Amino acid sequence: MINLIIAIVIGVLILIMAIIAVHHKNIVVGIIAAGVVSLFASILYLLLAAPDVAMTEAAIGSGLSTIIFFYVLNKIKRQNG
Amino acid sequence: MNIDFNKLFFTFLGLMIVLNWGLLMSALMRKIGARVAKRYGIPWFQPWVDLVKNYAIRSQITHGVMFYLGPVFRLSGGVGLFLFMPMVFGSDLWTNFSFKGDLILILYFQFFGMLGMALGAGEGGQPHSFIGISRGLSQFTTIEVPMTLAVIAIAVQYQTLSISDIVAAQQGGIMNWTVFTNPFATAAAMLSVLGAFGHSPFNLVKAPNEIPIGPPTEYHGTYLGVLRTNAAILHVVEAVLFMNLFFGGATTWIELIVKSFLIYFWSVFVGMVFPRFRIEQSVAWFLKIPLILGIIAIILL
Amino acid sequence: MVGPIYIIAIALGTAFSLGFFKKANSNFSFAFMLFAMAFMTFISGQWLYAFLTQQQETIQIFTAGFKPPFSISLQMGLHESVFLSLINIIGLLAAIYLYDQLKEKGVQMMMIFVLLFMGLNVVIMTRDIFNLFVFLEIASIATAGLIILDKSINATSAGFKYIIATGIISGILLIGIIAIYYFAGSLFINDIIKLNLIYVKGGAVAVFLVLIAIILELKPFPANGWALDVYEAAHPGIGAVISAASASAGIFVLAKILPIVGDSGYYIIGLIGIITFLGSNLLGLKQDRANRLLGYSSIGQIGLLLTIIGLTPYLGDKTLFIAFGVLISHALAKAGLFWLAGIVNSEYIKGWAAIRRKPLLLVLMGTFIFALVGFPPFPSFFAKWELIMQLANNDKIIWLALILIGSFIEGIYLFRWFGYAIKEKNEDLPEFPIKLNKVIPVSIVAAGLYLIGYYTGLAIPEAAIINYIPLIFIVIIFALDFLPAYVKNSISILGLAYYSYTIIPAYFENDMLRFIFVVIFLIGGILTFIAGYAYKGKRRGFYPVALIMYVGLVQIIQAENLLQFFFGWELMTAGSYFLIIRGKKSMAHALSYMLFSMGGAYLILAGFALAQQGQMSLSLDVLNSISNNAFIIISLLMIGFLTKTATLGLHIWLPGAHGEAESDVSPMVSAILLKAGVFGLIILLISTIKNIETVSIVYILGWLGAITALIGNLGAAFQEDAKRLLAYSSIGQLGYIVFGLAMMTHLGWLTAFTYTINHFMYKAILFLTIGAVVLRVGTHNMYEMGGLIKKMPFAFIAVLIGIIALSGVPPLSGFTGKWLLYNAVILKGWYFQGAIAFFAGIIAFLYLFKLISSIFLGQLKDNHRNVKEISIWFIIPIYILIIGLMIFAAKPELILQPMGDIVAQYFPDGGLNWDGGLATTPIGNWHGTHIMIIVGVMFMLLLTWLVVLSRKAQKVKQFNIVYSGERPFTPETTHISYNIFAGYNKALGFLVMPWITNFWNFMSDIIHDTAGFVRRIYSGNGQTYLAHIIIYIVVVYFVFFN
Amino acid sequence: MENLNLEIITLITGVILVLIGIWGLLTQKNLIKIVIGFTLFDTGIHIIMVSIGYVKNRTAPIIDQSVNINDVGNSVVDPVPQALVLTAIVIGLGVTALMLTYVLKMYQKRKSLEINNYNDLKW
Amino acid sequence: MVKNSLIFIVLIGFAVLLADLFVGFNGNTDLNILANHYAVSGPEEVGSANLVTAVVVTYRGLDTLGEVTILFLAAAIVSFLLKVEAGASRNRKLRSTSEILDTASRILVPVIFLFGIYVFINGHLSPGGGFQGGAIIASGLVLMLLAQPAKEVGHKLITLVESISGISFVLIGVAGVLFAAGFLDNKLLPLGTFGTIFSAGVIPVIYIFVGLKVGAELSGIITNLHENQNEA
Repeated sequence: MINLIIAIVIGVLILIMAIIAVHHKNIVVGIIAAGVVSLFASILYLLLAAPDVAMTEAAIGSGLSTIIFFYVLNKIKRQNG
Repeated sequence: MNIDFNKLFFTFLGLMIVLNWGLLMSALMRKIGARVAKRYGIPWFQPWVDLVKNYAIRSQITHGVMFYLGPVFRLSGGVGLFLFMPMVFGSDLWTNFSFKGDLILILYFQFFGMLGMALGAGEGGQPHSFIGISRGLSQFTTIEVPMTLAVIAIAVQYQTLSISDIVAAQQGGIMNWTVFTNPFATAAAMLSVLGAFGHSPFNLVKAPNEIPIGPPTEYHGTYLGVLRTNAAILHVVEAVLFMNLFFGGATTWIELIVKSFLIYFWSVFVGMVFPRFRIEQSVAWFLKIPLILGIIAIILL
Repeated sequence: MVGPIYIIAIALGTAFSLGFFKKANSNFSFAFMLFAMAFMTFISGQWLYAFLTQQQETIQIFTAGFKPPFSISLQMGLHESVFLSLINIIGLLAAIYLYDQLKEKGVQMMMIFVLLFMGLNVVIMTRDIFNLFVFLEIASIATAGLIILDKSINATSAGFKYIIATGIISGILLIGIIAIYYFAGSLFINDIIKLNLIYVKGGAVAVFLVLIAIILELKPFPANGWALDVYEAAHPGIGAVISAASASAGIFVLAKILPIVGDSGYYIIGLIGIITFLGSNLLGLKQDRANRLLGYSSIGQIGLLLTIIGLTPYLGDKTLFIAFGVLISHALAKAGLFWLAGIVNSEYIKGWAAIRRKPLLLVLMGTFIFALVGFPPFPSFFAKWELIMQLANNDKIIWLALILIGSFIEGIYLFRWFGYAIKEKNEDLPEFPIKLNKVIPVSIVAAGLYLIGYYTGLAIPEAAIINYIPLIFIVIIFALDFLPAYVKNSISILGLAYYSYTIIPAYFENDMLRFIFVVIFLIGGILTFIAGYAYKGKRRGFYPVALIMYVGLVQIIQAENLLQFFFGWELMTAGSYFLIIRGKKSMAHALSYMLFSMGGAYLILAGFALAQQGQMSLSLDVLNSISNNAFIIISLLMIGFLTKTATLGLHIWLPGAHGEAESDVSPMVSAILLKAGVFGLIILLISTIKNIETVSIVYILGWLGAITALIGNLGAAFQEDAKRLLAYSSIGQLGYIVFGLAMMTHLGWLTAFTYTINHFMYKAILFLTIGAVVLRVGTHNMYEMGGLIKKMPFAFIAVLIGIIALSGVPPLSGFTGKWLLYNAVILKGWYFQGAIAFFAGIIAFLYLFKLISSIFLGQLKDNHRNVKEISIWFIIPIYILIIGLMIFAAKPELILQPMGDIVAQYFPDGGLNWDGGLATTPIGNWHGTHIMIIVGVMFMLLLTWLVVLSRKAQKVKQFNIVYSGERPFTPETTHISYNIFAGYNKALGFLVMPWITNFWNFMSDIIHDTAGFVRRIYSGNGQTYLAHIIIYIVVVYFVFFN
Repeated sequence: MENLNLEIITLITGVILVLIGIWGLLTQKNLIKIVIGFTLFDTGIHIIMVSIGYVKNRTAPIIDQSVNINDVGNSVVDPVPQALVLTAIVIGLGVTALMLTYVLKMYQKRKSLEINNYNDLKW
Repeated sequence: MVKNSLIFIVLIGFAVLLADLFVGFNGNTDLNILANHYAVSGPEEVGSANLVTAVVVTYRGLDTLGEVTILFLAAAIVSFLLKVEAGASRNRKLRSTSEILDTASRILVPVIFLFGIYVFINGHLSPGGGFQGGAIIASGLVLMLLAQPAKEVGHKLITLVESISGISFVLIGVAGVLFAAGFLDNKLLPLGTFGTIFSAGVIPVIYIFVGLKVGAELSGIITNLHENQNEA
């Protein structure tokens, strides 16, 4: 039952974060929000008895992916400035 | 083909009769025209005089072979028509070579002379001949349309294309003539004959004012003589054609002469009354009233 | 044998090893990569060979040592091996083609290239649905990488659009796959198939998602903007790979997953396919950029393939054959065209004119275009034939019509493009370098098309009897193209002569009808070839295409079945198209010829298909027993044939096509080619003579023929261009022939035959003569000529005889036709039609006079003072024809009696009665020989009479016209030949207003405007394209599921 | 509440996430935002996949002390979707990295992140 | 706005589609045959305690091969696209990072690397494996680059690792064909004792190569993005 509640809370958080990721004017916030979505997703995976997936999602989805986003964004900003 | 010299002789004789009658007829027409215009006019023998004079002129020039051949074509056209035309009904001797072909042959042979003449004139240096020819051809095409309808109408009516048979079918009383049995076809044809004879209002082709000289003048001397000969023959043969098709043909030369004179006179008469058409007017005209008459003739079949 | 798994191993090993190589070793690394590609090709090829020749069984390859569904399995069967071989060969050739690019861009691109093909190979072999997803993804990403080969902004943005679109699509696919896994508990395709998921509520949706994702990978219209941008922006070498290899793999995948969907999928796929086929081709019409055009065409072809797959239930076991034919033509031809695009390097299709500096490339391009459109002898021809036949057999008429319409539209832009390549001005275009590594792949795929086409032909029994030896002869002539023209001319004449020798005698014995036509085609061909000696230089490409036309014509005659007939018909169309487009200003006219021919051919195809429906036979005899839809069938076939006879409404191609053609081509395409339509019409009418529907159809046909005669002749009268005048005259003459046939009486047909023979002779005479004159004076315009009678008397006499014959003035043979015509008309009772025909006949005098007088009479132009008589090589055939004409005129019974016997087979009553030379009908009589003698004798007598009288006539200069009362002011005004029938035009010109041209232009405008409007959906915005994809999915879902 | 299972909640979350991702893909004009939309879409799909493999009240498919070695079939969740998701995540990363690189390259060429400015190819 | 409403409607349509898809979904209560087979027979057949690993590396090894290929492709494309054209200046003016970060990274990076290696070596026993390990290694690299932006990362080394591990992967697969039952067959090496490091046949070997390869590929992507950091 506790799992259920956590799942619901995280699910709602994921959706909120997703909306922020899509709609926030600041791209940096968007990228972070997307990373957070991944992070929360990996918690969901843990709940769903998928530790392998959770690890991967944490490392790749919220980690590397976000880093790549920032690298690109950073480059774009530098070119602008 | 077995050469029947008797036949050839009579054919030649017929040709001479037609030629002389044609010359006389043209003199009569001019005389009548002059009298209508309150002039005295030419003597009746004037065409013979002209003809002899033309043939006698010695100075001759030529612009080339086609120029030279033009009058030959022209005269061949006239003589050829004569040859394929039965003249006097019921006479084996005066029907020439009409058994070798039928009405279609006559219709198409008309073009033989025209085409050759056009080409001959074309080789000359005279620009006006071109104008005349183009007008003539233009007008002639449309004349033939009502004419064709009329021909088809009577061919269907009599179920034959043979002129002799058509004449035969009209024997036995005036009411058997096509003019009464098929008045619309006759009307269409009689209107188109106006163009065929080339009198006013359809004489722009050789209009005395606009094209004063054209081929008839460039073709001087002997050439002109040949052309005159042809004109005389052709007018009679054309009139005979209409006579055969619509007015019961002729059983004697006298009948032929009378009927052909009247048919020819019809065109002269109209010419006296109406002013000249421009070429597009005449083209359009032939495709109106005569055409409608022709169509009615066919619908009524 | 080397196992298929090594394809993966070798490709991956190569890709991973390439990282070791330095840029300096790029040649070595390229060789390394090429070796890998070759090895992959070898593996797939040896399997194909084993399947084809050694009854190899389909094998399953289990990975990881476990059987499916527990592990991923691959399958290698005949179909797999065919596709693998096709894809790998294209890959190998593409690699060779891309040598410079790959070498310059470094090892990364080589890796990507190899991996793309590895991905495609596995996609084809795998039987695991998730594995399919992974390798599809590999292929997509590799494609995205290849797109940016040149790193330009357009390529990059196109790559972005591509990657994001395929990203979405694979996401959808993934959802579908996981749902299938949920419902099926397996990822093994064979297992999934057994479960019939389509009957489970959610399962159906899952299957739908997989299906739609695969379809979206195939770029269906209109959710395909991303793909078009890719085709446009990517290097053509890459475009070739995407269009040929990737699309083939996609089609295979679709076929692979189709059993999962079950029968209900066919309908969806068929509908999607036909929409794509029509939509894409329609939009292609407005496209003027070459690569994008190829993109539209590629997508269109894939649409056609989808349609074929969708029609599987109706096509039955023919589906594979049809799909294979279309696919192989598409893949090879499209790859070839893309590669050519890379060589020519011109953004706009007009710039392709540069290609003709390299004749070989032009030939290759032609091969591809014709293969795409479906001309023989390419595989697509046979495939299309089978497709249409099967559709008709299953009563899928609407599908049939739509497919033909789509093909037609595709033909429009492809031939427009080809026309630009052959004819558009190319002086200002930049030179392009030509590299061996680029030309070889293109040549190989072209050769492949011919070879595969030959073998596909053998697969159909009706086509297997086609005699390919003449075609091989043509190939030899083509190979000898470097020889001077006179050598090739001699070879061609010998070839035709031998051909005539082998086939004509048999026809003379057995079949006079075909004998007449075969004589016209072959003897006419030889005669026109004689004129070819007048040409200097090499006349590149002339002889092969002319011979193609003749071979096609003879095929039509020899045809024993519908397929053979159509084969010949298309061959003839192709050959004549090339002949026509050789003319200097022929680009637009050749296109219009091609379009009408193609339209006509498709109508014939449809007609044939419907005619053989339910008869289980393709023999020509099926036309005898048409019962259902007889009116439609006969009309279709008739309209099809009438396009070739240029009957009113379908005639607008003719004046330009014939008028602008070369001097010895005009008689070929006029005097000879048009008779093909006549022959077709005769065959049709003979077959359907007893059909009740024929009566009403021929009545219309009669009117059409008569009016065509009138309008054609009237049009001719107003021409200033000598050859166009003759072209219009041909329209008129063919109108008479059609009219004669339409009467369906003994005399009517006799008229038509007479006109056919006559028109062949006098139109050949006239076109040859006028053509020869044009060669001498360098203009077609009659008002720029004049007085040539003195320079070219032989030409003049020929034209004189020609026009007397044509005009129908006795005593020449034209009158034979006229006389028969009017007798026939009156007996038939078609008076008005007859009167119109007669009127038309008189109008002929107008243009004939204009023709001869403007050119030969009047004043000689200054710049023609030194012209010579026309070439002897023209005079010879002309005078041979004149002799023929004279014989026909003098002894008409020689030909008319046998022809009467032919016609009597079909119309026993109402023929001519012959009494020696005197022919009589119930109403008329005519003695050709005697009339000729009478007229001749009379003419000679009168000539003698004149000569006697004026024997001393003195030859003077033209302007010595003192006997005329008036002298012209300037010599220039003495030759009046411009617009000489102005008055006539004023009175009757309204009849020749270009109503029909305007009508077709209007149609064309409407279609093009529609295309221009619709294609605005491709806004160029990647996001819009994504929206299209999503909308497409939703719409298709709701259309088919609710 | 009895129908409300863990996997259903996560499934719904995944589905909505997919929809939000598509929404972002279709409405955002900024290229990077579009890529963010794509990652959300991808993540949503992954959540859906894992949800589908879940079996109520079972443990991760790793045989350790907590799992009875003789009753594995009744004690672990489905390993297959997890394996698939692993693959899918990595693929997603590759695709995302590619998209971003393309965005970067496009920006370098044209100095704009607006997708509307890349309409050169059309019709 | 109209456009967005339209998109919204379409999305609703799509939502309906997905709802139709999952309307019958009510959670699993049991494993399907396939999964059951993996769970029951997997340990014997493959010898891996982590069933996911068993599936990923052995049963669906071809997928994994494809997957590393995708990363490889992505890395190649990124490298190609961001490759500095010859002649462009490599003017590097980098801000120095703080001493603390620098020092911390010097200690942390090797630890992270080791952790990554641990994760993929133990992939058949515990959660984790080649991908996770590779990603961890790449994260370590990121940290290193953040701390020492000027550090030249050995491209050659990355390429070498990438290529060798890739080729080894393929060779193991081929060896499976030659010496065992099929491509990527696990039984190339003895299965060993269940639950120990040296067990599960070639899984650990493959996972090592996968880990190295993924790590190298991700590092490649990151270093490529990093190196062009300062060129405009």
